[in-house]
Amino acid sequence: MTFENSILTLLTWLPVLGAAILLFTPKTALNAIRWIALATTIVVFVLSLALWQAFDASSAGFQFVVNMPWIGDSIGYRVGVDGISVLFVVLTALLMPAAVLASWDVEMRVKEYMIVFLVLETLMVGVFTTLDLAMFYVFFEGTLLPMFLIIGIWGGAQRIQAAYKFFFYTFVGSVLMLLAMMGMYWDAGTTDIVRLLGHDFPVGMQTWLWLAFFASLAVKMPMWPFHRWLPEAHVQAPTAGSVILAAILLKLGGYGFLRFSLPMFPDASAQFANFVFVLSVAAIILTSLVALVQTDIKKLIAYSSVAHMGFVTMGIFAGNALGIQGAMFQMISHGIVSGALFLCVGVIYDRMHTREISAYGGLVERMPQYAFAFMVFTMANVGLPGTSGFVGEFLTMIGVFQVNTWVAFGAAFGVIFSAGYALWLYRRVVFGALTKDSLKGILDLNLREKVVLYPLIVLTVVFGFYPAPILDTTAAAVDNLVAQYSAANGLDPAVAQAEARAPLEYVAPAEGAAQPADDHAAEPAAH
Amino acid sequence: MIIQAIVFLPLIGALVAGLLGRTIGHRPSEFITTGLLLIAAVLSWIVFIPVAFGDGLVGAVGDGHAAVVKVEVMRWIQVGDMDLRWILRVDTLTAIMLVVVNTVSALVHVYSIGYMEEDPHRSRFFAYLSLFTFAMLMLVTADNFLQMFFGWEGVGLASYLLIGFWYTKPSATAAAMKAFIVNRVGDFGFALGIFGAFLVLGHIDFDGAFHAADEFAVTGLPVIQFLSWQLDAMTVICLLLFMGAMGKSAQFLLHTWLPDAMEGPTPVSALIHAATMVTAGVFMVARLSPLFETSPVALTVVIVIGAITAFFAATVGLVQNDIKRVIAYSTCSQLGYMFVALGVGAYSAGIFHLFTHAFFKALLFLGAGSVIHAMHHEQDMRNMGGLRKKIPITYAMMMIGTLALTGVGIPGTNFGFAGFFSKDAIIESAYAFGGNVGSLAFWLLVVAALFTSFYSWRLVHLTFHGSPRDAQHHGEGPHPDPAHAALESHDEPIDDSNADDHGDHGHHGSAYDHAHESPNVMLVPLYVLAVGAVLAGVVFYGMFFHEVEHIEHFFAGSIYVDHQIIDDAHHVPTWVKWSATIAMILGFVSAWYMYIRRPDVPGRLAATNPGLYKFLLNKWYFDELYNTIFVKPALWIGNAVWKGFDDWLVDGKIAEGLGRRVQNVTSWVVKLQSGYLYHYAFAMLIGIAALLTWAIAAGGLI
Amino acid sequence: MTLPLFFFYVFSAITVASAFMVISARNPVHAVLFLILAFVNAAGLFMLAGAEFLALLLIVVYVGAVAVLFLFVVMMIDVDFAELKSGLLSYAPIGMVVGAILFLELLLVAGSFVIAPDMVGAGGLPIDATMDNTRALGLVLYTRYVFLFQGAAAVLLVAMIGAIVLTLRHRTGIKRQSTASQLGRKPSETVRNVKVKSGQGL
Amino acid sequence: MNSDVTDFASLAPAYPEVLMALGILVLLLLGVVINKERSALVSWLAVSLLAATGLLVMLQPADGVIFNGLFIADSFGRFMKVLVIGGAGLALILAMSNAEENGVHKYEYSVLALLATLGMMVMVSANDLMSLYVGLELQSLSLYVMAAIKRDDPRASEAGLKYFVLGALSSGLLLYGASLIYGFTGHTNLGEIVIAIANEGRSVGLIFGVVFLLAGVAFKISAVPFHMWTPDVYEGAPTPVTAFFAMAPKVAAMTLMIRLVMDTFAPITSDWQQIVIFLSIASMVLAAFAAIGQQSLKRLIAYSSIGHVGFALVGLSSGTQVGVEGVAIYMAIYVAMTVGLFACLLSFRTDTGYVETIDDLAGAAQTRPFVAAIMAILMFSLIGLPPLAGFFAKWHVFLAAIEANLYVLSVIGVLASAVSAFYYLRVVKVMFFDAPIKQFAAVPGELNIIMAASGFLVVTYYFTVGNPLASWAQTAAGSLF
Amino acid sequence: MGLEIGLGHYLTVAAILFTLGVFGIFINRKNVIVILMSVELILLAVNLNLVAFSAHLNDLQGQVFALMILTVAAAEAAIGLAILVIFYRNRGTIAVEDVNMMKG
Repeated sequence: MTFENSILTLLTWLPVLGAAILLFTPKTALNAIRWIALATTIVVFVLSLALWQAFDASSAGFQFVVNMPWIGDSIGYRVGVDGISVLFVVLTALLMPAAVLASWDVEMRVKEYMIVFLVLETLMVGVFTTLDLAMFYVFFEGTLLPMFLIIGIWGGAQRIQAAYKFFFYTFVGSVLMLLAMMGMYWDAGTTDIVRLLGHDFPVGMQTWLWLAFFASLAVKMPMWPFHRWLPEAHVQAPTAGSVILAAILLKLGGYGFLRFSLPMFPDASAQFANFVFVLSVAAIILTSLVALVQTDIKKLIAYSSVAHMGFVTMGIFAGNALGIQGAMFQMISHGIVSGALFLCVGVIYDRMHTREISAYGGLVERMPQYAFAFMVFTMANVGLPGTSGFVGEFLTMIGVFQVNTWVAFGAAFGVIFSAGYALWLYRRVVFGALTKDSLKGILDLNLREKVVLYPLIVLTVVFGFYPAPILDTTAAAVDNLVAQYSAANGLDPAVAQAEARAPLEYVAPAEGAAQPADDHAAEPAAH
Repeated sequence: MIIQAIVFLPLIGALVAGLLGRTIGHRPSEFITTGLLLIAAVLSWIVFIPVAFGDGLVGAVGDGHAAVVKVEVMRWIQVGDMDLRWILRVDTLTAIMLVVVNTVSALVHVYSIGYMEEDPHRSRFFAYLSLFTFAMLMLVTADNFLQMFFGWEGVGLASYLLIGFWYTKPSATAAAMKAFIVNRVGDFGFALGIFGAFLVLGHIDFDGAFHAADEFAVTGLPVIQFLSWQLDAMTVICLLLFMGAMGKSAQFLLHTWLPDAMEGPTPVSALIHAATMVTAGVFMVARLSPLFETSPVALTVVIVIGAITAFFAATVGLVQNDIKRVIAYSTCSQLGYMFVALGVGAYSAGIFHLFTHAFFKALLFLGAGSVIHAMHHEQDMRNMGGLRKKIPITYAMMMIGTLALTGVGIPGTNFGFAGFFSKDAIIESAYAFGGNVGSLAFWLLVVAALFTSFYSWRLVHLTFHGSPRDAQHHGEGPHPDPAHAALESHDEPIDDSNADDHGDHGHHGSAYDHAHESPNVMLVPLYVLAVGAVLAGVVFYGMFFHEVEHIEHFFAGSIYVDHQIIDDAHHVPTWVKWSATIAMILGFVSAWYMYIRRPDVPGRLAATNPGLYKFLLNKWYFDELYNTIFVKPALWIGNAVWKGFDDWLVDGKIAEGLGRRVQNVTSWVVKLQSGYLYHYAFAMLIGIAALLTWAIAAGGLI
Repeated sequence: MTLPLFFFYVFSAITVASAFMVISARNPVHAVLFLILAFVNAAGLFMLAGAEFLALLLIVVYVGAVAVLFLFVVMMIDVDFAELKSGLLSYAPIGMVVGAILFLELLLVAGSFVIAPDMVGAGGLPIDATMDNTRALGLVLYTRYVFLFQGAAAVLLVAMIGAIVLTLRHRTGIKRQSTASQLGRKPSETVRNVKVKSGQGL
Repeated sequence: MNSDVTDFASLAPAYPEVLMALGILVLLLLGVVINKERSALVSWLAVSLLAATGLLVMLQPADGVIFNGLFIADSFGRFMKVLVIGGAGLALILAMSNAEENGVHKYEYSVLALLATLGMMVMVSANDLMSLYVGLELQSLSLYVMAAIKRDDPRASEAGLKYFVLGALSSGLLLYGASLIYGFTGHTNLGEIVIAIANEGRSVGLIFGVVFLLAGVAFKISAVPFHMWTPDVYEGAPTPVTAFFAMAPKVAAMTLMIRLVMDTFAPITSDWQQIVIFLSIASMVLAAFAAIGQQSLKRLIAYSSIGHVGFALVGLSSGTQVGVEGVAIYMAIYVAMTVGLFACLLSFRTDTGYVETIDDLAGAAQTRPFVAAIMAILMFSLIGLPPLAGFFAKWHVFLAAIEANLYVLSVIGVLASAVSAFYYLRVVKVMFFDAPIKQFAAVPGELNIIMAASGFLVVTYYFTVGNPLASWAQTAAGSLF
Repeated sequence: MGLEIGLGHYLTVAAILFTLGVFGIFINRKNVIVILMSVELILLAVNLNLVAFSAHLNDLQGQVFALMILTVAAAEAAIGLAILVIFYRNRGTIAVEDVNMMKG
């Protein structure tokens, strides 16, 4: 039992321990329940920071590894984090206290509520820490269960339909992934992700595996047009549920692409990259437009999440360091920003019990601090430079521009549309004259809400100006991934790592004459 | 250290006023922000004076390309080969901009202490102003594309916040949004341009990019696969970047936000929408001049767009009635001039005009603000008139501004207001550029100069001369046309929520009677700017346009200097040199005739040419056009995708449709379970028969 | 045609015909009787195949016990047979088709079944020609197949328990003989010596 | 021709069966003599007997084939016997509370259950078509009676009747198949049959025999299309009896199925594979759809059990050792989940009797949070949602199918499981999302214990039983190869 | 067809009996007793098969098997009739069509 070999196990299972304590807490001791839940999540957060602190960013491999066989030949107990996963652990641990605090006023079945959330935390952390293929699925799919309950029990009026949709969309997709995982097991003879990463899957098989993973990850992401469950789930879920859904659960898809699709099925990834690009751009453009006409605040933000996830998928399948780093950053940033936006919606929903945009207006009059917080997150959502939202969008777009200009061109429209829907929302909710009687008595942020929102504001801004903590952490792992990916696709890794002049040719070739023209023409297509 | 101080003092001010404003109160907020800005302005001059009059930038290292001071603040984005850092870069171009920005900003801060005196959210206002200044400074000190983009968007944000400062006014919040989104359209191009530049040049910092561009002389120009076409890479990049400039500088097609932006408080208009932010596009093109020089096509586009803007905005300015809108269109038009200068290769002339324009346009705006302040937030010139006597100092200042804007001066001598030097330089350069494009630009600019003169004097006449025409005399205005009143409905003066702050000074009373001169805190900035408007041209003419060697020495490699065009510009025919002055005089005379001599003429002209009049009045119907071809379709598509694709097809038909299919299958399957023994036995029999048949058929036993 | 063959045809014809009548007779009593007929003839077929013991067992157990049980139940359940519906079911045609297919497939087996000569007598328990059938069975039943014998006994036990637990009803209000209480009587409890004084009566 | 069982020691492989048989007789006698009101004593003794037998099985003194090849004791059989005995014992415990209301208060019920269990043990250990048949019938006949044991309940007697008629038909099919196989191979001993098949090759007669035989077994595991009795019998029979039906007999029949196809018919794998795949797909798909339309909880469970048999057969379809391992694990987890499920069902009792329809459970999460929570966990587990045990069950069987390249089967299987999620979730939805309408009676203690144990195992499967179960199943499956 | 009684003969008869038995179950809508009798026909067919095989294989196992079947079938008949009786007691009918309280 050293820090090295116990920290991940501790991080993963501590929330369940908290849940177990709650299980034996009398259900009437509401404050005790809340404080226990909060304390648990905070301890986990502190541990996750310790993990990040101890993480060696210069190494591309997995760290804090525990690896032992467990059930039969197939499933093991394997944990470890690398640059790609460690940040998600921290993000999860960061947002859970916020979620608990945001749920402080939940009155109904508080004990069950907190238990479910703590279990959910374990599952989410587990997804990112496990290094066993089967256990990845266990955690990945396991999140369905608490989330189904959260939406279904503590959700809004149409919660049941939303919970069902959430469940079935994700479930149908992921069962196919399960089969693919089994196929991988038989081909590679192990479920150890570390060994799988080093295994070469036959090209023909990759196509099918990739598609099966896509079926699951695309729904989870969610990519257009598999996103229909998301607006509904978000709208109906309680605030904390929306926060977790947007901030963490959507990231499982992106993480899956990074952990499996790209490194393990590089040929298929390259083959399907254009397909992903089309869907990503469709997500960015179409869902942005859809967001533009929403009348429900949460739905609007939900659609904007879909659009932002479009940047992520686009960046990932750009296959170069810029795109993938950008996607990573975009995911972390979106985790903070969209989580915060849903918290913001929760603030006014708690007061007014409606999410209709038309029910608000002129909030800045009575809620200047709220208006400020909402403004920061709106701008981050828009991708304003100086906020964390910008870095990811920029990197993904510049990354994909090197591969396919059409895609970057389409994605850049998102820059315009996101400003459209976000500002319009802000204008209708916060600006204007405070004329509605119902809003006259509305109160500004209370201490608890400030405690939740202000740190997120700080993070949003800090990561906008100084994203290095995140980018440095992921750099080594991403470079390694890119190198593998390019090598598998017969590309010069240097090219994919943004040695950017590759697709160029010159009009008046002084020395360029030696290079045949079609050589260059073929290269962008091969990305 | 001095450079950091220049850039970050405004930020500190913004943070203090913004975050602590409620705690420390309005007055301290105002003093802190204004004080810090004044310090920054003084420091800017300290940086600038050695450049202009001494032996160059203090502490600069010439790295073969430019004499430049770089101060690294911290790392930003390092991914793969891309190494982005926050670096404050100061060279001559930046030094000029620092002076412009900080001076105008400091003056506007001072001015705002008076102008915003009665506003309940003053500390927020000052925070925004300082925030804007910071972002603008980041823009002009950018050392790489992305930092410039940061400043670019930062000023956009500040502009958005300031235009929407009076958030209770729907028109203000709408204008703020419009400004941001239209700018984003430009940024769309800017961003793609940055991506392209990084792809083609391999560097995202300016020096690296310029070096790479230099190498094209050896390798030949690169070709890029952009979208589906093989195009000249530099042209693509420059056009995309220019698109950003068009958005920020309100050039033709992306200009629609600027007039609406006048919804913001007037100091904002002076600072952002006249002197500084809107010139960011000009600055950007000048900064990237080494890149633009590699693409003649892009430069041609710059000329054409600039010339059209100059002309178009001037035409619209002819008929506007809102005092600030007239100046706004004037700004738009002057920005067009600057772009023409850039496009023809006379970058220094463009920057020169930028420099002078900052003074006199800020002066005009602040003067207009003073008028509006005096008139209790009345902005419609038709309701003014005869104010000369009520507010003489403001009148004098406005006169100076107008003289500077219209370019009064004597060609061939050193007598003239600031605008005279810079504008003539541009017009001459355009002529010197020659060819179809040069000629077109030249003539459009000359006509625009005429119009500029006309609307400027119209403004002066309507506002200060003649007799008062405020609310009580409504209907006797120069435009009795009722249709016009209806069309103007969206040009309503500021609504009463702010006017109420004036207590019993209701603006429906006779504003003229209550008009009063502004306090000194507002007038002092006017004096300072007036000095600039008078002298900026004559003092700096040598550095910006007089001699090529002098220019080169002054700019020290911070922009591209085209010897040919400047030489040619100095050797244009005399009629060309006089053309702008003549146009100016014509404009003045016709304005005098129509608004002093025969005030009924404009009304009749409007009545006899209603089509043209409405066309101009409605700004060539750009808003309507955009609304029809962009906004509405976007909303329609959004709705269609939402209701049609998401809800109807995906949800209704596929997801829930699948659910219904499942239900159908279920009810069918359940019916099979009939409860009758013989059905059950029959099912078993069918099963066994099927299995037997399958076994012998598939097993190949028959 | 040899005599055995002749008898085979006779027995099988009657068996099949009676089997057909079993399922098609309207009156269940008739059906039971046809069932008995079928069993008897099947016993004849067994006999032809050399399974004498089984043939007799069939008659003794089946005809003697099972069929009678059927008859008993038919009688006990006093159903108005006229009311019972008859006629073909709506799905009879398709039922016929499926049944016919099944039958044809079974015929296919019957027709194609050939026992390889080397397997004759190579089974698990070759028939000792010197021993009569009953003796041969008896020899293995309690030794080699004692496990089955015990198992079959358990099955019969189940049948017994089952039949009792399902159908035995303790009717209330019926006087029953209680052997134990009869036997458990003690004179001291039941007999009282009374000295009767004369003339007084009880 | 003499028996190879010469003394008591040579019976060693069959000690558990002997103990069982003797115990049954003692209990039967005891039941006859003791007071009617004290039949609970018999129940507890029956449970104890099962426990003792189970223990004996686990400590199995010897493996081997005895009774002249009729009986086999091996690791695989041992694994399955433990499941059978465990399932039977738990079902008997479930029957104890409110036995009278369920009609299972007579001591004969316990005895019949024990006899059925004995039959199942014989099935599990059958190494001969004849012992297979006798064991099967011993079990079946007991079950027929048990189904109808609540004899004054029209539905119970209808259930018994249906079960009996169809069961008899299926026995007929099985026997017909057995006779063909005997005719083809000249043997009834399974070991001899393998050799004969390997020597003689395939023929129509043999394949028909296999089809008939498997159809007969398929009836017992209620695989589609031989499942038709299941919903009706599950619904009609008293709940404790249904619980009994849902666990032990399925395991026993599945064992038989595995032994037949993996051992006896190993030489003709491709032939039986077709059949098993057909049964598997039909079961998974039909159950998934049919269950959606159910209102009655017990019918729902019936269809659910049909579906689960389909999933178990996915593993068997592979025809590999991993597949057998998977099926073994699947059945173990299935038993653990089912017992918990029935305990929950028996815990939902109102003044007017047991709940019957799903809607009766409305709001149970608020009135009976513990039971509802366990039930929800079990529902999620039955869906196959990780990290619950049901997922690992599916993992093992599908893993085997993928290894055998049965992709279409696997895809159909997982999609069917997705459809089936629909009806499981409905139960959760009704309990957790709807408002309560009924008050439930107090829950008997032993049910609480069973539910807690089942829930605990299902939730902590990965940590607790996952590893030992897998290795045990591996050993068990290994003994077949 | 030879002059000897071939295996095919027996198998054919058994097949006919088997088919009739099966038919008796699923084509019958009269009463349940006939169904029980049909089951006996099926078992008879099986026994015939076994006996025939026994004879032609010259192997006694078939007869032992048949013996077991006979025994078990008797028990089965007893149970079946018992169930039938209680069904009748409960419902007052043994018509096959009335055995459908439960369905779906």
